[in-house]
Amino acid sequence: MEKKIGCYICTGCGINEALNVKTLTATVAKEQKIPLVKNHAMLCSPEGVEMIRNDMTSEGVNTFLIAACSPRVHVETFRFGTPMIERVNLREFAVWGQPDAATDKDAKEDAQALGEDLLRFGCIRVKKMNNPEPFEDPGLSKTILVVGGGYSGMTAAKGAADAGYDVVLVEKAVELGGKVAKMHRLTPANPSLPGKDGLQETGAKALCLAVETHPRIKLYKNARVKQTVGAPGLFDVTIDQAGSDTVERIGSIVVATGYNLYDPNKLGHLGYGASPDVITAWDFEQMAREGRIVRKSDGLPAKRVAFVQCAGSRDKNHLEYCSSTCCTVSMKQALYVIDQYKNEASTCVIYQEIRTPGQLEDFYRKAQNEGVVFVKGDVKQVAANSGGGVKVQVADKLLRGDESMEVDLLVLATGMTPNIDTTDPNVSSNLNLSDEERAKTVLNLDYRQGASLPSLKWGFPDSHYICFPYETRRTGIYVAGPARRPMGAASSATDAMGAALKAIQAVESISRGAAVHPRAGDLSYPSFRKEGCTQCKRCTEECPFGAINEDDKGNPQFNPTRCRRCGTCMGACPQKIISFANYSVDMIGAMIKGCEVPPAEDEKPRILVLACENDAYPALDMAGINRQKLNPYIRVIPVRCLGSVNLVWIADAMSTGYDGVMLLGCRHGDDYQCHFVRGSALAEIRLSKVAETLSRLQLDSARVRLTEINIMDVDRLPGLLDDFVKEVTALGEQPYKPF
Amino acid sequence: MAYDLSFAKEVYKTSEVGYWIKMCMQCGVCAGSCPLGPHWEHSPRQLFQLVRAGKMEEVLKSDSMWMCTSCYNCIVRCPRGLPITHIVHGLARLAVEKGMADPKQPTRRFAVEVFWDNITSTGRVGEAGLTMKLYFIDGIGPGIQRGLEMKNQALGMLKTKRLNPIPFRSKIKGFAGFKAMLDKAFELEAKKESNA
Amino acid sequence: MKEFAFYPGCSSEKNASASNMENSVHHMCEMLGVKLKEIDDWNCCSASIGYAGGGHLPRLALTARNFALSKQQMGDSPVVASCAACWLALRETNERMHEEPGVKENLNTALKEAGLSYDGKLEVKHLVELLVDDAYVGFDALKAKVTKPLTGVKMAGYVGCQTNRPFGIAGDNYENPEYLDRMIEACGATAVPFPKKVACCGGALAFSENEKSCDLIKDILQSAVDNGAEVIVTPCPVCQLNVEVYQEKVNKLFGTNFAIPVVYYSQLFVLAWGGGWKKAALDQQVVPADVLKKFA
Amino acid sequence: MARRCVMADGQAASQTILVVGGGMSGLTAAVEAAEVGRDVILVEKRPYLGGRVAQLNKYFPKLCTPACGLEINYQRVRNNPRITVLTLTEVQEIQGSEGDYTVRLRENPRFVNEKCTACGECAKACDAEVDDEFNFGLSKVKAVGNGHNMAYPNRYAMSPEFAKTPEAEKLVAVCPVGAIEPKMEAKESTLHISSIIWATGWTPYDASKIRPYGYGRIPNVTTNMRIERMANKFGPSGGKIVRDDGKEIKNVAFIQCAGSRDHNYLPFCSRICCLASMKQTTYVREQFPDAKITIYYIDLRAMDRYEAFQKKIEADQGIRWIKSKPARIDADLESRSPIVIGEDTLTGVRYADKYDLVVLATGMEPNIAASPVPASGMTYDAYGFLANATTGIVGTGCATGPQDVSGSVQASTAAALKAIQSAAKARG
Repeated sequence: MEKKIGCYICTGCGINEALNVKTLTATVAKEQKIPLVKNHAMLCSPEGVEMIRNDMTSEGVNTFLIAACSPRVHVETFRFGTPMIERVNLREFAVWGQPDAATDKDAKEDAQALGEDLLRFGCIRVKKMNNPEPFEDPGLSKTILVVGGGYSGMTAAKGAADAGYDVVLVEKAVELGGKVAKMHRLTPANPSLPGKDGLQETGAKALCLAVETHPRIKLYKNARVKQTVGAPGLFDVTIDQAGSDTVERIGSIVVATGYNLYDPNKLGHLGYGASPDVITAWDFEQMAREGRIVRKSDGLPAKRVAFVQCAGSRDKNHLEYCSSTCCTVSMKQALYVIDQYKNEASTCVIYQEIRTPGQLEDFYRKAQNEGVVFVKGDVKQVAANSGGGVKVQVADKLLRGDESMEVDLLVLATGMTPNIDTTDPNVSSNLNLSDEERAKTVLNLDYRQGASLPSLKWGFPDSHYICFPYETRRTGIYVAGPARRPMGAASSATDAMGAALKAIQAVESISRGAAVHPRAGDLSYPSFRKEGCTQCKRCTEECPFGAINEDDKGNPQFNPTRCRRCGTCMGACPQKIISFANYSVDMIGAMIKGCEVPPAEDEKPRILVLACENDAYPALDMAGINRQKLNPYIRVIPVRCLGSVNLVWIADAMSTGYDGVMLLGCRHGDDYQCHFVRGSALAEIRLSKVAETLSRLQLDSARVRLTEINIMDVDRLPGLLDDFVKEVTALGEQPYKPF
Repeated sequence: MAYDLSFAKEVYKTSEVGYWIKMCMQCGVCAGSCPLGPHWEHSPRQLFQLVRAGKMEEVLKSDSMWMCTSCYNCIVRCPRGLPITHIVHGLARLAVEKGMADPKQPTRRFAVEVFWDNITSTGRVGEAGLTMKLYFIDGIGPGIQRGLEMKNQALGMLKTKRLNPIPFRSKIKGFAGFKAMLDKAFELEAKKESNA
Repeated sequence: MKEFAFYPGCSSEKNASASNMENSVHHMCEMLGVKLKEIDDWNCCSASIGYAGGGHLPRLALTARNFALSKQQMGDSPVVASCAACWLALRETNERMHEEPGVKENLNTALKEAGLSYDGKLEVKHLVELLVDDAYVGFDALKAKVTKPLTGVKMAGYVGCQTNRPFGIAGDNYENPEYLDRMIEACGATAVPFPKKVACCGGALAFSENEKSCDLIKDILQSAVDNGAEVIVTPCPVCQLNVEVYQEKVNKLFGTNFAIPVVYYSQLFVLAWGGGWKKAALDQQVVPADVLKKFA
Repeated sequence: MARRCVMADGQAASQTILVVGGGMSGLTAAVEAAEVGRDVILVEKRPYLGGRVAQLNKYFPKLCTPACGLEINYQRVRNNPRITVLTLTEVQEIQGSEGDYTVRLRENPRFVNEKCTACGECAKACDAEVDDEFNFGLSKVKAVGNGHNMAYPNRYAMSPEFAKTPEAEKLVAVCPVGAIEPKMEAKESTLHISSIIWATGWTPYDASKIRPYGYGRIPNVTTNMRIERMANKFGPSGGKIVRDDGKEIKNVAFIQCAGSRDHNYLPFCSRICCLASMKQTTYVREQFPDAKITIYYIDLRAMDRYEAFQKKIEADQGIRWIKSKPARIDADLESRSPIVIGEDTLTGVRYADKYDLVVLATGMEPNIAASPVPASGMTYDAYGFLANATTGIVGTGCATGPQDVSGSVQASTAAALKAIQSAAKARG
């Protein structure tokens, strides 16, 4: 269908007073050759919208250029059932952001020039914009693979199946159930609920049965994932069940492989190995399950039991993190002893901090009420007693001295480690695993950036984000339960449901050809012109999500369903051959060049600001809303992510005569805020190499700068821009100015 | 050996509301609340942890319980709802019963040797008798000395008709029943203890 | 107004340490028309010091007997107490009869020996609770009776412990109760800020370990004086006694020079209502309340 | 938000999910369900979304701004035609059962219609001020305004009391677009819904109830949520942590479990306060590099990988950690500085330490305790938190227990699945 552009300029909210709308209209119609331009006194009113809608039927308008207010408002007002729409932010940038234009003639002139340039950008963008065709593939699957048949995995599988999705569940053991099925009881999820304050049945049997008999769940027990090829919606997963391979077409994946116990052999300082009566919490659980809490040394009843917290956890020599469940697990286990030996039981928990968050505080109270004694202190020495049991010396912090106790069993509440393989994809050695090593990984991903999931810290593939805890760096693959972060059964159940939802969301989005978070719903995806490729591999290496594989010759192989649409590949490509239907190097380049740069003698500098649309652009917008004066010489072009900034744009800007270029993006480094993980970090790296280009052009590298901005930097942003303009102007005349 | 729970269990069972000791989370609010803080050796929370650690001697020989003025600051502030004042009173009583309280502890002497006798011998406090007995608890000599120290206070009270100079007072009318009631109460209390 | 059962307690007996309270309370109630009928043959509650000699049950039995007598004599009438310790013992006994397992049964077994019984259900009121409650008296009525406002006298309202914790007067904030200051203001006097408002005077320790108690009394006196108080007002007989009578001892121990009168709220009311010096029992002060003389 | 509850794609109204509460939990549940392809109605009783999170200055452990994640979520809301947002709206009554609920809503008047462009002329002309709830009463705001500068939707609203006054009528003429309507009335509507997600969040515990700490009585005793507003550069003090007399701050104390883990107040642990105070030490450190900081705590609860954040804060040598629940706070009347009194339980030493500022780390009171779900058959725990036992009506976030942000998001994503399951059952 042929593109028919309609441009609508709103004259309300002071636009008409501040700007010469006639000239603006002429810029669009005459200069930019978009003949259909209309004005309206309040474009967002029902009448204004009606005017546009009439043009859809009478004029066949299918591409919209709305020159009015910020794209952060009235999104639903200007929704015409197509992504072919561009908003020109006249109000916030050229009116509200230029508060002195009403009184100052020069300022008014500057504001007018700004408004015109903004309109030019908009015109060029809509002209270059194509309607993105959603990615389609007849082979797309909505089946969800769950790896791991423990509590988390079963919950995720059942959760997705109950919502109407087919599930393939792979469990390496012969039976479902994982660790929880081997537990005696569970800590109550919410002990403050009526009648739920005590130990709870695990419910594992019922859950196993529900999963085994669920018509939508296909079960592979005694099986493992041998290889995962492809991309979300199109994964071909080879499942090895007892030596025979089956390939399943999978849409998205939940990894719920649980945890391992920290190796107690490393805990000699806590007495492990000193006596058979020093055991792990896991071994104790097994004893309780069998109903016989006895000394390992001689089989006599173990009525006096002490539990040592942070056994390996919160310890810089072992696990630096808190394993989160040990406090309540020990309380639970102390209750086993009391349950078995009643008034003869004598239990004590040696702790650092009691961690019973939320309503679990009631479980702490419950344990105390049943008689469990809590001792804040460090275990100093553990020795076997000749008559069985052990003698424990504790540096007692509350009694402020060393105390000795004799117990039948000393139980070490060992921490948990993720039962998953994760790697740092930025470490190249991870990319060159042997076939044997690859085969040992949980998913054995056929990804150019490695077979494993990227980790965050300590081997957990947890999300870095507070607001988006399920995000991983592998689209369509979500991790649930203690494989993601240390957590107990109740949290794991919730976590598994959440991960299942994300997996469902992924397959549904993919079925519509749409992106998932953070550009949820975006239908565009990168395409590339193979003949221009030099096999430099920058795109395959830099994609934060490992979306691009390589063929034998080093050509990139795009996987649209792995893609988050950040455009980092587009920014990386020196050949400028990667583009989106509605976002390309050419488009932004043309917009940059579309600015009307005044000759040097006008002393009106021009600064190009490439602003990340997630945080930096809203900050600029907010400054306008707050009526803060935005430097009138800046020309803002929003980008999807600084990762998508191609260096050629800087050359474009310089050759057009801009005095400087400023990149505004999110914080990078350890506490990065970039929603595409590495976009702003990569932009920084690329910029460090731009000096060479600039010197070739005989330009000072100080003309280009990357500044980290978050949305709250509204207050300092105008000053930052002013300073940059001043500094750049001080560098002297930009030699590429038009005459 | 610490943290042998036999003493703790005895306290839980026999001492007045002693079972509440289980619930202490060692936050220190009681210690910070007590007006006698500068004087005692063990704060309530420390006593409780010592009970749980099985340190019977340290607890019952401590003079800390005897410092309690029943101001109830600890009770109203305890985040775990422990009736601390009563627990401390209970421990003091336990120390008396087990004969472990320091015989020289002045408040113990006043409470056990003077006050209780004073009120139970007639049914009501006889203030003059109470004061005299307290002063002369160590015999005539120290008694006269204490009396002299407090002479002005006593004189002031006498002058304002707030001290009856005659130590003798009559019993309440229902004294026989009163006595029988107390005897029964002691008997019931002892039964609770022997059940431990 | 209906008649209330009244438990005066030992210190309110004739010629006892709080007879100034009792005398002024008597006149105050008379002027208000509040009828208090003393429970016949009541016994000591053992206050805050009975624990060591009496332990748990015998101690509670003392108060249970008083309840039982009241019930016998006055039916369901609330039991009113003017003494802090007596009131507290009543409240506590009721509470523990309900909350602690076995206490109610055991107490009744003991009471049976005296031919008595008690179900733990009598309502307990501090006399102050009648005064501050509009349903009985209320501040408006207290103010309305004032004929000789104690204008210009600065007073520190010393609430102390046991009328305040753990139960509190009519649920007032136990860290910063306001009823006493309001009473002072109702009499026309000025209530000064008083950080030691709810501090402990040492209670019975004043007997056994007087120096420790004097330590606390000194801080209370100092704070009152520092804040400009000319009179300390209290509802509690132990507070009154300790803070008034040991001033001389405190002066000796700490080299201070305190001579500040310590009076009961009831004395203030009688005075402000024109009852005069004697009815207010202000002739029974060890530290004379001369500053109030002009209102007599 | 002009849109009414019109369902996209003609999806049967009975498969629509209702989300109650527009804070982080509700927002997440709404966008997560909508991005699966479900129609969602999100109701919020305030004039804007964002809930408590919008009041925070920074998140632990990354010390990043909550506005960033909120902006992304607002974008997701804006860009998704399946989500209908109803602000100033409360749920009156719920009838029916899983898959088929009839819900009565009340939309309270905003007194400003959808023509509002947030130009601010009305606020400029308005002299009347009201307590600024967003800043916990630390400042006053105009009786007509947008709530706060990051508010979404950025549309003005008028205080109902002010709307009744003649001054309000005067503003009608001031508005250039005719958006002011002081006579606007509440509207009731009825919806058919398949499942409901209850995400009504929490309120900071009323610190004045913690009597020994004298909040409201003793000068310069403040609360953690007030510190969040003070430290926020768009807050009432322009980002400065201040005393009431403006004197320099050299010595700050944080008191943990102020109200939480306490049977007199909130018996449960509020989960976030330890980490919140650790975070706030960084605000103090940033503004007062030489300030001494003391944290009074019972147990430090930096669960799982938050442990690393605790380690990071522990590296600040200017912080004293005292394992003690302070007994009380006294006022030093002369210096207007609070004195914290208690016992250090690890040394047995009693302290009475004076500070320039004391921050009470108050906990979470569940809003649902005061405003339960107006439906029958719901189960609550001892503190009024919603049990997750009922299918069809799913609690999430702090409606079910104290949660941090990422825990709320996790639970709300899970809640979205439960709601979708209900719809799937309704479909048969």
